[in-house]
Amino acid sequence: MALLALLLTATTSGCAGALDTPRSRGNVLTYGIDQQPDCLDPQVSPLDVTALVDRNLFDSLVEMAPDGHFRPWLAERWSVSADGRTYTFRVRDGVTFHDGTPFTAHAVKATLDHAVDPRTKSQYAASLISSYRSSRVVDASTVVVRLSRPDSAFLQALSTAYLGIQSPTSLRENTGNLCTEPVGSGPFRLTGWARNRSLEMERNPDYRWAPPGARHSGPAHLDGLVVQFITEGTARFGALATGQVDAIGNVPPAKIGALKASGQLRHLRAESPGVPNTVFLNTRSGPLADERVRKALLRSVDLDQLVDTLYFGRYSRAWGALTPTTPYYSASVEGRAPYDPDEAARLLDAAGWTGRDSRGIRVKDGRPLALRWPYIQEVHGKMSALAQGMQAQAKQVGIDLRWTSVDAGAFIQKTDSGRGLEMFSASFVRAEPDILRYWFGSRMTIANGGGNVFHLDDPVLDRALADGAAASDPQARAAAYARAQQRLVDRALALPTYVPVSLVGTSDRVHGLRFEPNAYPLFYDVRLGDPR
Amino acid sequence: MTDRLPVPIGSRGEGPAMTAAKSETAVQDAATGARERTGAVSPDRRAPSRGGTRPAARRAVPRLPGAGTVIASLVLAVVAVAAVWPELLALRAPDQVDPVHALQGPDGAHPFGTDQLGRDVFSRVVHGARLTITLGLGSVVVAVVAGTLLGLLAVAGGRVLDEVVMRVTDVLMAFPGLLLALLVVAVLGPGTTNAMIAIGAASAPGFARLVRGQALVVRESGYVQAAVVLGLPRFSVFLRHVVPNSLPPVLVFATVHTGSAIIAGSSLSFLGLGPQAPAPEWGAMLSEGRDYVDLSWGLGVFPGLAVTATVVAINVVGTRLRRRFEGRTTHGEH
Amino acid sequence: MANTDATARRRLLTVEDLRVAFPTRHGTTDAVRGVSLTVDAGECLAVVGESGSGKSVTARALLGLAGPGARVRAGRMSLHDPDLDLTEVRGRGWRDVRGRRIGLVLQDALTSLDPLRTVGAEVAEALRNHRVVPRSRLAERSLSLLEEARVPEPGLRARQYPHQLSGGLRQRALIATALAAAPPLLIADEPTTALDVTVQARILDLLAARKEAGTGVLLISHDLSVVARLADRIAVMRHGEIVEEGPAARLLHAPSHPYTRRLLEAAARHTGHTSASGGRDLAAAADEAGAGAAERPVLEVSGVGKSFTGPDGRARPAVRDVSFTLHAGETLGIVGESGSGKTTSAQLALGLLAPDTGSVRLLGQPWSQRPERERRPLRRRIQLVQQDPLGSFDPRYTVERIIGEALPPSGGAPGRGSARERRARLVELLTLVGLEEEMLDRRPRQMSGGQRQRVAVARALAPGPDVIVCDEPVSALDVSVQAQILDLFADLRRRLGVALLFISHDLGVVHHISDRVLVMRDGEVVESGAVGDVFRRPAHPYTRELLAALPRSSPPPAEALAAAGTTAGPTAHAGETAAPVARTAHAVGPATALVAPAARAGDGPADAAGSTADVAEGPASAVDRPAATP
Amino acid sequence: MTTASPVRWLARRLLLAVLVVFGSATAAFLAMELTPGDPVRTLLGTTPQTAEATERIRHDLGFDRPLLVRYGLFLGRLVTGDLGTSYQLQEPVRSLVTGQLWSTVTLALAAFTLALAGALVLAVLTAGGRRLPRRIAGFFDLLTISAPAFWIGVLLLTVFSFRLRLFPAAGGTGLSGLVLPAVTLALSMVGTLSQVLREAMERSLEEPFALSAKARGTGLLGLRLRHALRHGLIPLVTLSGWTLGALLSGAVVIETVFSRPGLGRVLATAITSRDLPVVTGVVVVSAAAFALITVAVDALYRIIDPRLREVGT
Repeated sequence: MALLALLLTATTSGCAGALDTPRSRGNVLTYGIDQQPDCLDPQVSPLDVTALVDRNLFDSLVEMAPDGHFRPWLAERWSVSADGRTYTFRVRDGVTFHDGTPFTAHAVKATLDHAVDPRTKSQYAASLISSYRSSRVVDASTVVVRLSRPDSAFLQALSTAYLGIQSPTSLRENTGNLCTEPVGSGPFRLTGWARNRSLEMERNPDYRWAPPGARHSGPAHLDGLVVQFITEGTARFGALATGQVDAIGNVPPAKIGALKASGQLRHLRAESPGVPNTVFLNTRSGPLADERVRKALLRSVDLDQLVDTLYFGRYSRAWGALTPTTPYYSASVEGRAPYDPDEAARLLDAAGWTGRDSRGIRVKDGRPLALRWPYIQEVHGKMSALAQGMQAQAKQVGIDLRWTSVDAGAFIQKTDSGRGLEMFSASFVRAEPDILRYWFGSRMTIANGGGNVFHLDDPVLDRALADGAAASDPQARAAAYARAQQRLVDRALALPTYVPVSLVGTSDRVHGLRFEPNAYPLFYDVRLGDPR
Repeated sequence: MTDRLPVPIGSRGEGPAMTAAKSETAVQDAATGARERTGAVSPDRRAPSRGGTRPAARRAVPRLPGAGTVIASLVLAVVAVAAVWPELLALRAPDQVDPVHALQGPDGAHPFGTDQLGRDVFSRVVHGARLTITLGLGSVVVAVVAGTLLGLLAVAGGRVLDEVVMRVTDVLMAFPGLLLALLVVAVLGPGTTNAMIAIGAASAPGFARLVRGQALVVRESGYVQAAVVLGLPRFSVFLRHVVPNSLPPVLVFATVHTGSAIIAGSSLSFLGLGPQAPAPEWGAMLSEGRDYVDLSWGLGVFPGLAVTATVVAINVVGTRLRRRFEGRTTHGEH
Repeated sequence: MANTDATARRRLLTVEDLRVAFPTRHGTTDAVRGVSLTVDAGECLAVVGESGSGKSVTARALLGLAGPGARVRAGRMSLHDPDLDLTEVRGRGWRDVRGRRIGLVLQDALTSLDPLRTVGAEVAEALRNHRVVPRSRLAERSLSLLEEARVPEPGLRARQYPHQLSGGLRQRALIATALAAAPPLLIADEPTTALDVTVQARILDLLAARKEAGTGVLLISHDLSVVARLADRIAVMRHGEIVEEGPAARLLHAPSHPYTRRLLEAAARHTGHTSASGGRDLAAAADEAGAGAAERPVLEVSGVGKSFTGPDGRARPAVRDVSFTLHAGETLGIVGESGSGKTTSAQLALGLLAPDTGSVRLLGQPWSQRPERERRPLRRRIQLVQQDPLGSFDPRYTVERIIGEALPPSGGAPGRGSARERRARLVELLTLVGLEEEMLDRRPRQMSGGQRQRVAVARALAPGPDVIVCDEPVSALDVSVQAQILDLFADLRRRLGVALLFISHDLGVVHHISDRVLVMRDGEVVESGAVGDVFRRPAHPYTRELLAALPRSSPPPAEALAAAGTTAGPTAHAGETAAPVARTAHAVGPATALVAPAARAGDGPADAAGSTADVAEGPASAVDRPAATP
Repeated sequence: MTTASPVRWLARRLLLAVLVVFGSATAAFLAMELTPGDPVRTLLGTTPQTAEATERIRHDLGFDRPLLVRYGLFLGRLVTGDLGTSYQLQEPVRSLVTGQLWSTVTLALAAFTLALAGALVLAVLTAGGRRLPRRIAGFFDLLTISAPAFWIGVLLLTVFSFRLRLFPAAGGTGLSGLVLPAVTLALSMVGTLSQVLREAMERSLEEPFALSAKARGTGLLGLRLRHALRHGLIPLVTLSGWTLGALLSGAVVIETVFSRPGLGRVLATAITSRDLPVVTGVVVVSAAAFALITVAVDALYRIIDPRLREVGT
């Protein structure tokens, strides 16, 4: 649900600014994206786009490899205590921030303390390191971080851009302007940000500390990077097609056909890790408290067909509560709750929803089988077609899905209280299975800062998630998370819909674009060249 | 929403003399056609004489409703049928999903093509008539009722209340209509009823001024004076003469205004603040369909065409009504 | 008047068998049906007729301005020297005729001059259109034109806007624009109608001067008394045809057509020459009716004053220290020009306005100083007849409801019996004002002007008042209808003994009906007394001026003219300048295409004749007369 | 015949403008207060926050004070020209608004200029003229009045940008990016402007002064330009002021369709995310602009209509 929060702010946008004609842009890449950051302080903002931008401005202590293990970056090496509560990092020498401040252990402590300081009003980073207790600088190159509990997701958290290391000088002296004047040590530095229009970065010529996963070392190939905000998918694609921009994120699936048809355009695709687009179900009260109704709901919608049609075959349907690219994804959940309207009808009959009203909606004890599914236009509007498809199909078996737009305030009021709704949708990008605990752990209620809106309390699931988080052995973790994922499907605790995909379209001048583990594009290795 | 005004289209009547009398306090009135008298009443008024001998005033009066009016009436008739009894025209249910046949161009089975979920655009357009019309008419009703009450209150309530009401409408009219509607939707939440209230609230101040101006004119009229001379109580004069005679122009204006209200309504829907999916409101359809226009052109053309045709028809009929009304009552005034 | 040798005159215009038709909802209507006329240089031909007679259409057809859709045909319609066949002129060709060959002056220069342009610009436009003078000399020439039109301080006036000038000056400026390109023929369409009488006289003098200078004048008017001052020949139009034409003197003294006679009779009232049947009878009647009660004052107005606050925040006195007493059965006339405070006085008397100073007593009881709540029971004793009958009725009401509202509430349960009684009372009232019972179902718009004013009188009579205030009750009516309504008032006074406070700008009308008269100017009473005394031996110079300005068939006494010259300069007072001069002294409805079938001339008894004539006038008014909202 | 003191007139108008601005700000403030939901929770989303942290933020933002106190503080800041800091974007509202203003003003002025030029040409060429051109122009007016702006936008975008690729699909600071949105917006206004202008001109052409002018030989074009146009300008100026004022925050639809930045979209977003300072900031700015435009309109009236320059009865 943090993503919700994220998305809430994501829509102040616009676009504008074909700053120049394509020809005169030189060795600068222009990237069109639908969101714009609210605040570039990585420890404040929860937005995807902030991570995308900040990845170019900030470096992290560690890098996550595609296979899920961690490699040194600003931290040369690290050790974990036996109880899993103490991490000791040895940091790299010779790194300087954009403001000239040298990178030392102090910067690590300053950044982590900044993240959890209430005054920061962190909307995400603090929750990533909720186990963080304190840091102690041993010497300029050694910092000891203490956690309140063992946290196998801690390194993954540190690897994200949200915990990119900031210049301690800037943190100290720049209070109040951190959002607009971020100072990191990344391959690019910020030169301008015209809100609703574009954001400009130039190459950091001193950059020599690229992570091991990079294809080259030294400064970035590009002279600069411009991120343009173009909300409308069609317009964004148009901008790419007409050469206004060199690359765009979130290519509208409907445009993939056109993109492929054009000889000069390429597209790259990466499935996002984390929790797929999922409908969370009210297991505590209302019709969905009955497991049979939940199972019937899962079987009443033909997601294979809907997702295929609506996303033009670019997205796959989701079967479980984690996406396939998430570490410790278990393929065992696939195909477990297929479209089966007959079975759905049987389940509903068994649950006592046998009556029908004039619209064909099932009735029990005089009450229709209506499931309230509030959404925020700005956040969920893009899945409206899918929701309407699900709505139409669920209606066939007599379920009334009330997909209703509400404003953010009302939505949060409902999700805060867990009342007045049976369903809501969310997805969550994070390459870490522990994210399941955020949504389903019995202690992770809203009051406790989690996303367990409906106070789900399933001991079996809890244990599996706890085991996964505590285990350091990959196989033990895999087993624990597989149990958790199966449990979610078996009890129909959520309705996963589709796997979000990072669809990037580029012109044929763009070479070397790749994705980091969270499926955000990386620009450090990108080269603008002749069409190939 | 509309970038257009919730203001009378081609509002009548700002003869120069009227503007002169109005002076600067009532800028918006010029837009609403409301007329009010400020300053002292010239004590010696006589009936108007201009136009006394003016053959130019004699215009060729069309004998029959023109072709335009006939076509407009036909369009309105079709829209009315669609609104009242959509099943008569529609080919299938508006929310019948058929993903296999998604985004097909217009053909025999789907005269307007299908949308991204394979729903029949034609049937959705037909079913959308009721929503769009309800939204438009409903908001006009809200505006007329609220505006009339407010305007009459201003006239009946004495100097202080009048001043208060007028300054409030000043403030409200300083809000662009859209801004006001957005604020109202923000308070009430999106939805058909709320969108109706929002648009109605946005245009209510205009109606209030119109009613007030009209009531002030009526209050100065000879028949009100005659009633006072007969010793009728103030309030009864107000109810018997001022109120009923202030309303006809308001109703005529309401007809003309309905067109822009419909546009405003579908614009709100376009922004996702009107009727909720899967309701086939025309603006909402266009909003949902615009990403697919290049794949199924019917999706981008027909809902917009439906709005335009309906509003054109309403404007044609409304203008004709207005002309008839003005020809009957105010022609030759001044 | 003009005494040039008739044979030596140059012919300017010949029109033969002019016909103008307009398309209407029900086919076409002939507005002009075979009119023939000629105008010579230095001659004035007056075309006289009531509204809808087709006189204006005739004039405008000569300029190709008969209106959109008008079908103009003529046996012959030519200008002479050089000859120009007007039936052959098309499109742009008219532009050389208009202003250059024929000038046009319309009524009410406030609306006939563009209110957003300076007077100078309007004059210059005519010069520019016809390239009369080079551009560089436009301003200079405009000034001299204004000067020729006797506009004082032309330099200042040229820079001013129409609303900044007084009515008379505006009309002069308008004449200047019409004469700018020196057209040999000038058409003046009701050129003085909107003006106060004193100003009227001066405008007519100006036109007379042009005529002397050789311009041919085609004067269009509804008012024979105006025409008499200027015309060499008069053509009387009715229903699109000329019913009588001849030298002015002959026509005015020995009219052959009955319609002309009727018009003359009406005009006589204006000039103050009481016609045979008018005032004397009335006076006698008043004596009879009022003999017993004459001593009892029904209305006492003592020293009232009233000011209005202007938009600039300053108070403007509308009425200052006005006192008068009205006795039962008596008629008191209040006369004055626009802005003189007549109407304010009436409103004060009615208790519609509260006086700032002084007091009003009604039937011996305090009236003005009471709260409205206490006044209400007494209100029925003083009633009102307004100028604009249409505007004085709720447009939604039928006559039955209009008068019914004025009937005293029937005591007891409103059962069938009482409903029948009320109906009977309504019929009685209608009969009293000379209307038939079937009128009860009509709505205001379905009646003619005369009928409406009768209904208004019936309504005023319904509560059984002691006083009726008549505020310009005939000003909005055609002259022949005016006569009928005035006769009705006289009749009612005789039969009911009700006291009348009769307000008019028209001296003739006041003279005709009043016992005593009050002359007002600038909010003050300048003279009062018995009507005969005041009219015969005016004491105040202003009264003399008013009387002198009355158009008459013979030149006014020299001393009266002199008096006028000294008192009424072009410097207008605030009141006169600002009030958009919408004088409708004799407002004539828009020239109408729907001319009614010929009404019988009013030979019969006044009541019967009145109603037939009114009905005849009906359709025209119903269609064209605007619902004038105040 | 007194001439009104322009100073007094201006003072009065400005006072009214200030009143309108404060009224608008109050209305916005109240509207946001009336909106259901806890603004602090909305602000934080469901980001994990301890109760103390939430309360601390509540305190920082002043939401723990009574409504009246907050209103007082709000007005106090407003008087000093401080529009506050956006809750969501953590950026001063003033810089946020000024950042958006340019784009909005450019679009509004471009569209308005186009619409005005179009309306003037249409009306002057057809008012009181021949039947056929009048009919065609009238139908054009009707069509542009009746077609929703979002539809025009979608159609223009599809045809000119996606199909013909004549103009960029996504806004732009350059002229080419301005063309389509400005044309769309202009099309949505031109009909109303031209209709009002033509009707007013035709009304004035029926006035006696027009007859007088014809009678002195003035041609139709001269009549339109010298006489009728001036009279038509009075309602046109009113309407223009209104339109221009509404454009400042009213172009949301166009901004949405064309992905343009602008005050309208900032506002729409701020409303849904309950970013009170931004909402009130934009409302205040647009109300102020509106009020100033109103003053300008009044001033224009006085230039056009000499009768308004005086207050003699």
